Amino acid sequence: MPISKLADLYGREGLSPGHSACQGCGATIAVRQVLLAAEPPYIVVSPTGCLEVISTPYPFTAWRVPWVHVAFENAAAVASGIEAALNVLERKGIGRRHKVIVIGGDGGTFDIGLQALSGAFERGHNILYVCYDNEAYMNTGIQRSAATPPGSITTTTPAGKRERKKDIVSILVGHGSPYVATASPHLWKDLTNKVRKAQSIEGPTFLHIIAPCPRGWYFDPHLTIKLAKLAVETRIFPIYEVENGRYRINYLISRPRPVEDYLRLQNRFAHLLRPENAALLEEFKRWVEDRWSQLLKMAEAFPA
Amino acid sequence: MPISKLADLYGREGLSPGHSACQGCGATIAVRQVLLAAEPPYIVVSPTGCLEVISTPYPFTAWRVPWVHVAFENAAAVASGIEAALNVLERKGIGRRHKVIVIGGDGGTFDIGLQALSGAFERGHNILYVCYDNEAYMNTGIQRSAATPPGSITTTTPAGKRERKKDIVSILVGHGSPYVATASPHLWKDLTNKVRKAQSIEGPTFLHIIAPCPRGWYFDPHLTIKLAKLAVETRIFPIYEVENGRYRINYLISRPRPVEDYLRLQNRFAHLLRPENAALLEEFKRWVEDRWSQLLKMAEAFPA
Amino acid sequence: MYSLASYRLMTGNEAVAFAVKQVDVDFISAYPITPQTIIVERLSEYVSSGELDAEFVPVESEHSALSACIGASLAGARVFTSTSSQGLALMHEVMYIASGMRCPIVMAVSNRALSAPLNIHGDHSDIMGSRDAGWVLIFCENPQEVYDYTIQAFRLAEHPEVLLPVAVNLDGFTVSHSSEPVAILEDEVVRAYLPRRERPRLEFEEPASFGVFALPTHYFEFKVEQEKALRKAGEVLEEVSAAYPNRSGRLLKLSKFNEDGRIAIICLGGTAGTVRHVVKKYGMKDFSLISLKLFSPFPSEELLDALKEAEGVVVMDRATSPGAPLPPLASNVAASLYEAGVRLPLMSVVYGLGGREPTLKMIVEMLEKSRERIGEGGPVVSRMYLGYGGG
Amino acid sequence: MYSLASYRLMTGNEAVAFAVKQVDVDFISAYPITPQTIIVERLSEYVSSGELDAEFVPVESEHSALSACIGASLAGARVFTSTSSQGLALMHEVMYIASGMRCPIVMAVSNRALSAPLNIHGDHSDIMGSRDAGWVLIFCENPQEVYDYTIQAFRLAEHPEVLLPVAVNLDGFTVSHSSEPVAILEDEVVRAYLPRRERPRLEFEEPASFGVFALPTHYFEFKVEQEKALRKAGEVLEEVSAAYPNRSGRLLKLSKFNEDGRIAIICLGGTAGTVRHVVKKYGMKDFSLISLKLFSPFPSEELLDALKEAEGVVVMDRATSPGAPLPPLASNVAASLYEAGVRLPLMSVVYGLGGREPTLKMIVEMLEKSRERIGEGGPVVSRMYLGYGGG
Amino acid sequence: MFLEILFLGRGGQGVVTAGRIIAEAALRAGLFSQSFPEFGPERSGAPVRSYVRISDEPISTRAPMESFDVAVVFEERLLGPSIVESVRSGGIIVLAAESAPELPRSDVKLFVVGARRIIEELKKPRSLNLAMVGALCSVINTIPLKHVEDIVGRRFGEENKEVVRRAAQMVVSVEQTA
Amino acid sequence: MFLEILFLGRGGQGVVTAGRIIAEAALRAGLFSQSFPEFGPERSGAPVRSYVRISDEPISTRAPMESFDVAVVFEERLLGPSIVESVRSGGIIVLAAESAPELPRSDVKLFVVGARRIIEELKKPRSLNLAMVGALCSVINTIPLKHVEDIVGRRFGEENKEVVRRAAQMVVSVEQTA
Amino acid sequence: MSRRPEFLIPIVFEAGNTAKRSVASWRSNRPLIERRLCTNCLICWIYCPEPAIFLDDAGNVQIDYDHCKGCGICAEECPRKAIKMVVENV
Amino acid sequence: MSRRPEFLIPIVFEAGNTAKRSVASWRSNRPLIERRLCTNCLICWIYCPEPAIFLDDAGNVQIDYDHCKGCGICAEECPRKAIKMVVENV
Ligand SMILES: Cc1ncc(C[n+]2csc(CCOP(=O)(O)OP(=O)(O)O)c2C)c(N)n1
Ligand SMILES: Cc1ncc(C[n+]2csc(CCOP(=O)(O)OP(=O)(O)O)c2C)c(N)n1
Ligand code: SF4
Ligand code: SF4
Ligand code: SF4
Ligand code: SF4
Repeated sequence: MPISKLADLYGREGLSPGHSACQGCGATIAVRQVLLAAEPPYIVVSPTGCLEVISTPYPFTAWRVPWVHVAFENAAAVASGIEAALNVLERKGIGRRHKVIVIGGDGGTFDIGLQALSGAFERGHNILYVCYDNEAYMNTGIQRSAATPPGSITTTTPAGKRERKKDIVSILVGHGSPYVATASPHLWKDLTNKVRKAQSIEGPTFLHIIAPCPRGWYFDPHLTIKLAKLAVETRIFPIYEVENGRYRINYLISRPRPVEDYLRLQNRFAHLLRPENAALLEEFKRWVEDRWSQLLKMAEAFPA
Repeated sequence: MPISKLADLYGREGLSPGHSACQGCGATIAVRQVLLAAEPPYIVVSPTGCLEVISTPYPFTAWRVPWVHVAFENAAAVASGIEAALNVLERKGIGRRHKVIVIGGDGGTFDIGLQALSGAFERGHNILYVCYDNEAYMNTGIQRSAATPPGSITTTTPAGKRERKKDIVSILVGHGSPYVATASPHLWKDLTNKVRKAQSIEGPTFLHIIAPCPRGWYFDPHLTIKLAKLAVETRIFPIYEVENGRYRINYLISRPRPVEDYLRLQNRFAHLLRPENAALLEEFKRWVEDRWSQLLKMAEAFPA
Repeated sequence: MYSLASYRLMTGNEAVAFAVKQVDVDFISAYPITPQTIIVERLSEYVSSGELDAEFVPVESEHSALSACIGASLAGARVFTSTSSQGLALMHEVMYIASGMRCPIVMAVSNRALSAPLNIHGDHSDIMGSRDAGWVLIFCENPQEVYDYTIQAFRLAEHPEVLLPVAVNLDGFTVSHSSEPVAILEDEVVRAYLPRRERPRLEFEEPASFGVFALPTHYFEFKVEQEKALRKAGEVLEEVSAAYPNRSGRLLKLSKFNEDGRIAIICLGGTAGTVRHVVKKYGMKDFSLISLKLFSPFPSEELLDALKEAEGVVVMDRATSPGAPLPPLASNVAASLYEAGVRLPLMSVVYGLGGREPTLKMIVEMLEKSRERIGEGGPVVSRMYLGYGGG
Repeated sequence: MYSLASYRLMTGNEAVAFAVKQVDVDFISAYPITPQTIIVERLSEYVSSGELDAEFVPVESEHSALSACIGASLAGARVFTSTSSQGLALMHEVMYIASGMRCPIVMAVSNRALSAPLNIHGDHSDIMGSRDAGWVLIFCENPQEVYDYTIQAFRLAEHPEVLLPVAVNLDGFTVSHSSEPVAILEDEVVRAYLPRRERPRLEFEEPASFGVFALPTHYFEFKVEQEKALRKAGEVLEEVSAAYPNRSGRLLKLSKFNEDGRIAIICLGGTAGTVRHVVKKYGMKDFSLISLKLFSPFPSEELLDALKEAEGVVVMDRATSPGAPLPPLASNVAASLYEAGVRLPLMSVVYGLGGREPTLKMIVEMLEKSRERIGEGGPVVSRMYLGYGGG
Repeated sequence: MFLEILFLGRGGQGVVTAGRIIAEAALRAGLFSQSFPEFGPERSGAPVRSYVRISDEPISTRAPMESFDVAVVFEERLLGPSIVESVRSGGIIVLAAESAPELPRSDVKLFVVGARRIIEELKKPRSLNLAMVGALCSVINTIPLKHVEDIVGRRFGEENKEVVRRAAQMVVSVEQTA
Repeated sequence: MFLEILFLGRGGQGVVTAGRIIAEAALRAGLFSQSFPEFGPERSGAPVRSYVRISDEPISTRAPMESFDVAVVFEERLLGPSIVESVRSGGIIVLAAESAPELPRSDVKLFVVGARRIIEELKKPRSLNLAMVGALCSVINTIPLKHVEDIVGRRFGEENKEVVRRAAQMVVSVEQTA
Repeated sequence: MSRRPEFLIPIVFEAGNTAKRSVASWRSNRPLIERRLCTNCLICWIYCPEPAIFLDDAGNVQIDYDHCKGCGICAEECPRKAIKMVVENV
Repeated sequence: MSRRPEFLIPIVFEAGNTAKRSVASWRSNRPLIERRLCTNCLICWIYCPEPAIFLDDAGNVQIDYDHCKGCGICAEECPRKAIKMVVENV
């Protein structure tokens, strides 16, 4: 049943306070929203990364739901194992099915965990994979990932990254996933309803959530939600869903805000706004435009 | 310069006879054609698999060109290293650039090598990745891969594979590759010209070649080329190319031959033709149709 | 009393698969690699035909195979996997995690040499390269042992005081592909031997967090606790094997042959059979054979006991530890002797790398050489590459 | 004669990066992991700023990092990588291949504990878990050694009689993150010390096939040849270090302190400094310290020589080998003693797992305990967990 | 009794299965047996071997076999000099052929069976290996043919029993003159 | 001489840099030094430590520091009882604060510096750590302030030298009464 | 059917027990709710990363000062500007 | 600047030397070219997996019987049906 107001979510908290995320961590907001929406029974799997490190310093855990971490590169494989095992245990009458929800960072999803993810999707496991995307390896101190946007400074791209962001949605649509969507924590209603929807669909589904990171993007922590909003409204992070190959743009931004409004607030992009780097800024804009127009074309060719 | 006749290729052999491929091995035919077309200087990298095992039993090698094998899952990473290293060695005047050509099987490409492949494409290395697709792990005795078509029997799918074939072309187009194409050894002119074209494009390019395998598909070795042709003419293996996201279908099969003509010749599909498995056959046909119509739509939305 | 179903001709790989079917595993995930692949194939068939009610997850790599097994194990399933060589090496990281998370996974390893150069034949480099991962390591001499030990491995792994993964090793090809008669138990007998036991698992009603982050304040204790459990497995094994219905199939830490021989040959896996054959056939009474079944936890005590009367010892390693004073098995034997204060002439033999299977002649040569080297005031430690053709 | 550029304050990680910059590597590929990450970051900066003319390939995993390094090395480049813990474990398979293909890659390892449970702090489990991979293994006590040994590692690796990869180990955090004064050489001095040497490489004009498939007919010989080269590295090291311009920075196989102490403490890495501090500060003349710099090839001879006068030995392992009679370093020491026929009381100490860094008090406690256990007719081998809080 | 047997054919001809059938038949006959293939990557068309040991005592050796009591060769082209050499003095060669070739040794007994003709006549083109097992069984005479027939019947269908039987009947000893 | 110093602040305040500056200044002054951060994952906002050893002999120990000669505390809220406890008898606490808190110990010298005011006035909001290093340097009096100024000037710009100088001037000793 | 082993095992059985830890020391700025402006709309709650916002028995939004790290998101996002951040006293 | 080391190293320096090995024993059937039908179009060559087809000095297509495995593709694909497969004699 769809979520229409915050009261529908209140009291369903899956994460406890007292974890050690940075002040203003966007990833934690995203994860909270996912868990508020998720329907029991479920099990959460996380790869190594900020989320895992901040939430489970033995003998503590912030998780109020069953949770497991195994390593950095294998969350989707672990999830496959849990899902399949519970299938047979239910069949044998000694266990029951749970929806398995992976929640991982962009590094564990786009890079080192991509193969396990691809394998799990190809085999068609009944899992929901959620990627909170803070656009770099934050846990190890802000290194480039395949999700880092072009131009962005990280500690391994001191002059700004040259490559574009890997288009994980297209890649997973290419895997034949029945449901792939993007979301932003500032649009909590959209996000939580997408979690419900994804969870209700049999097969491997994917949710890509933008998760501003004050530490890694170098911005003041009170701006987290603001930045998520700007990412969407500048068309940098389009909000859409692909159901069985059919595209629906959930937030059609007809008059985008200038990307500068977004870039300006973050030190990782500071150099892009300097006159000598006009070309880089252009490159960034081209990337945003290319993706948006590609998306429009797909939505036209494969309408929902 | 384009290849127009066989005499353009004769005498450019990169592989020696005396290797130990099975009688009628389609992969070897494909690889020969790739090497006949490739322009020097280049270096070939192969992951573990039939090709590697049949070509280099120490103290022998079938390779007349520089070749290296490191492991099963890392050919694209090895290629990245060679490519990047030769860049700097050329800059320093102690080496020169070579085009790096990976030639790997479907297992080493679609499954265990996918992450390295994805990483190399994301980073934009100047390599040509060629996958000879015999649709299973042949070297270890015919096990399912993500490239195995639905319904096909392998030793790990004794009742036929349930999942569809992973759409590697879409996935790599999703990586922003400037050139991704399919080919078949029976269309030697198309294949060899695609090799030339792919090689001439800066950045990571990909060629997906169907490679019938008498041992793994259970057919009589003299039928190898026949089967490649049937795969194309039944629309099971469409021949097309995607240049900078724009699609061109090179062989528009307007009147496809019945898939049964193809299936019948191979024991891996024998069960599909039994009346009790009509549903499986339907499923197979649906897969072929879905892919073809998806391809047509893409070619329409993103025409070359 | 027990009842044997019958004898069947089986390869080592088939014996594994058959045992795994009988123990009613719930979950299998594995990836093909020679010479282990047949195990995976047979199990796929059992699952596909309905003979085994289990999920078989054909993952995209060995790293994922063991990862999926960990997930399944934590979900409460009885779990099996198998691999060889490069596959095992690719699992290396995950092996430590499986033991650290205390998952009673059973894995068969059809041992094979490690690349480079690539080689698909038998040796023990693969498992020896991961011997610190905290698994129980068992070695089998023939398909019969493979069958018996695989079944016992589950009971050992799942024992509440152990809760550790167990690797059952069989020599690539020489055991994995050799068809031999295997005495098998009835299905019910196996099931009765392996009742299900409770352990913590992932479930919504009792939400716990698995695989947490341990600061320096706690890590050391976890690791010591784990090491203790591994040592405990040595004791538990006695109970596990004593309860095994087929008396002659019980997993003892080591088996002895011709105990009175003054020179003891210590050996892991299939080659022990060849040595036994030679000693018997050529009547080489000088030699006793210790076929070690348990490598980890290393049975120092039992080994020392078996060596009580020996005047010298030949330790056969089918792996090297390049750069170390001695290869793995010889190193453990030397440490045990050192600790016991026993100064026995020790000939360390490295053999069979990359499938250089010892011929009878080679074994005879080794025995003769050991006679020369041992007992004439020769060096305490001497070394030999058996069957090596180089300079 | 040589000339030092100056002293600089550097962490161990920074010392690695600085050395790598000076040796003019051509190619770097690595993946971030705590506590090694700073190395990668500094090198990215050097490359980005143009201070270092090299390709930096930011791969998607450690398995790919070392794979890319192999490719680059075979293409003829001078290659560097670095990692820690899970990253090293993920490279495990590829490590054997790098040595088997005889690639002179230098890798820095900021040693860290292995999961599970996850822990980001220092211990030597990571490298010890891959100690059979055929690499030269060097351990550093402080950033100065890290700097000096990294430079020498390249010369050793690339020596035509060696052609093997070298791992330079520095304790995670305590060395990798500790800023200390480091005497550095002039760039030209470093370059002169490391001339480029030819070796077979991938090129179109001389097409060769690398990484071929070896049947049982050849594999054994390749492996023995490789083992010999590793042993040879021990000899070559003497030439390599003798040529090193900064005399006090030469990489000796081991360094001794307070040689007259009757109980010898053997130790790898940073903790040696703490032991030295304690022995000095508390005037514990009873104890000598052997800080081992070279773990593989293991310098048995030099070690035995250093132990000539000892009445007992304490071997400090910052890793375990669960299930084995002794942990890795103690095992090698015991094997060496056994071979030499020396029966020295040996106390095997496991310490510092998961970053449980020994305090001065803990070291004192260990020394006192060793006095009790050694030399009063106590057991030949005794064991202790240092700083362990459990039962 | 301790017999070491070689089967030599081509990838795809069921050489390994042949070895297993005879080993299994031995087991039924109350003997001990061991059977293993040539270890290595098998490619269709390439010459392939398998090995069998049969004994009245438990078999513990896993040493490679270098010489044989019996060599069963599936095709005349495969009977090269090194194979002939590898048969022990007094040993046996069983060859699938229509006529008998000359052997360079006289201390070896040669048997020939028209196995290809048999399988053609019985329309069992993929059963060459079963014919060879039948012939072998009849020649070595230590295992009742019935066991082989039973195994073949159960595993490959009743119709194949005839292949076994026919081959066992048709195998003929060839007198050597060399 | 053998000094062990603690810096205590928050993730983002440059606690680790502070330690390095003083260690480097010590090096310039011909002393030996060692500086290392608290080992562990750092999160913005969380309390963070760094450690320095300064000596006139080479430093070989890498033991963790459990008590200190000097504790430099970046914020009054962070000066909890365990920190006060960890200072050795006769040791020093340097605290960024506008006014002096009460200490439960009298065997420790407390110094206070209005570091926040200084950086505000000089419009260097991110230079709290530099101020603290200046104050520390002035208090321990074993390293010429000039070295600190030089390092800061070179690494963070000339303008920041003033932060260091001002803090060094403004740090005041507080007499304890407890 | 979960059974806790008697030995140390790296599992935390007490779900959500970080709630027992205070992270108040992280905070430099403290959010204060101006009760009269607040409509209890829960916007602050859905955007809090901890969460350190809860409804009291009376149904009023409150800050949990043991767990608030003072990031200021709530103040920024409150549609009624009912929260302001003040410098934390010692 | 490649230099071959003096020790055994798993590199094959002699490119393409499998050509020195015969695989003739693999063959059960032998392709025979009927010269009068053949146009030397090279179709058989481009599809041969070995390759065991070459042009002789006279420019005529020939089979290399040391390397032909007898798969029959050439016979199947020859547009002129110029190749036929015959059972191999011993
Ligand atoms: C095999 C392996 N390599 C590297 C690491 C180190 N590591 C842990 S988390 C992490 C980055 C995580 O990045 P991401 O997935 O984006 O999550 P985030 O920390 O940004 O939330 C890295 C590199 C590891 N744990 N394991
Ligand atoms: C890590 C690892 N896992 C498994 C293997 C075993 N293995 C070698 S090749 C191969 C299959 C190759 O399949 P594919 O890539 O499709 O090539 P093909 O053999 O079909 O040509 C497998 C499973 C290996 N070498 N390394
Ligand atoms: S670094 Fe970023 S993602 Fe990680 S805890 Fe801090 S704010 Fe959250
Ligand atoms: S198994 Fe298939 S791909 Fe491999 S060599 Fe034989 S025919 Fe070629
Ligand atoms: S394909 Fe036929 S006609 Fe053409 S060259 Fe070959 S044999 Fe001659
Ligand atoms: S039969 Fe096959 S191998 Fe022989 S020449 Fe023809 S195509 Fe080539």
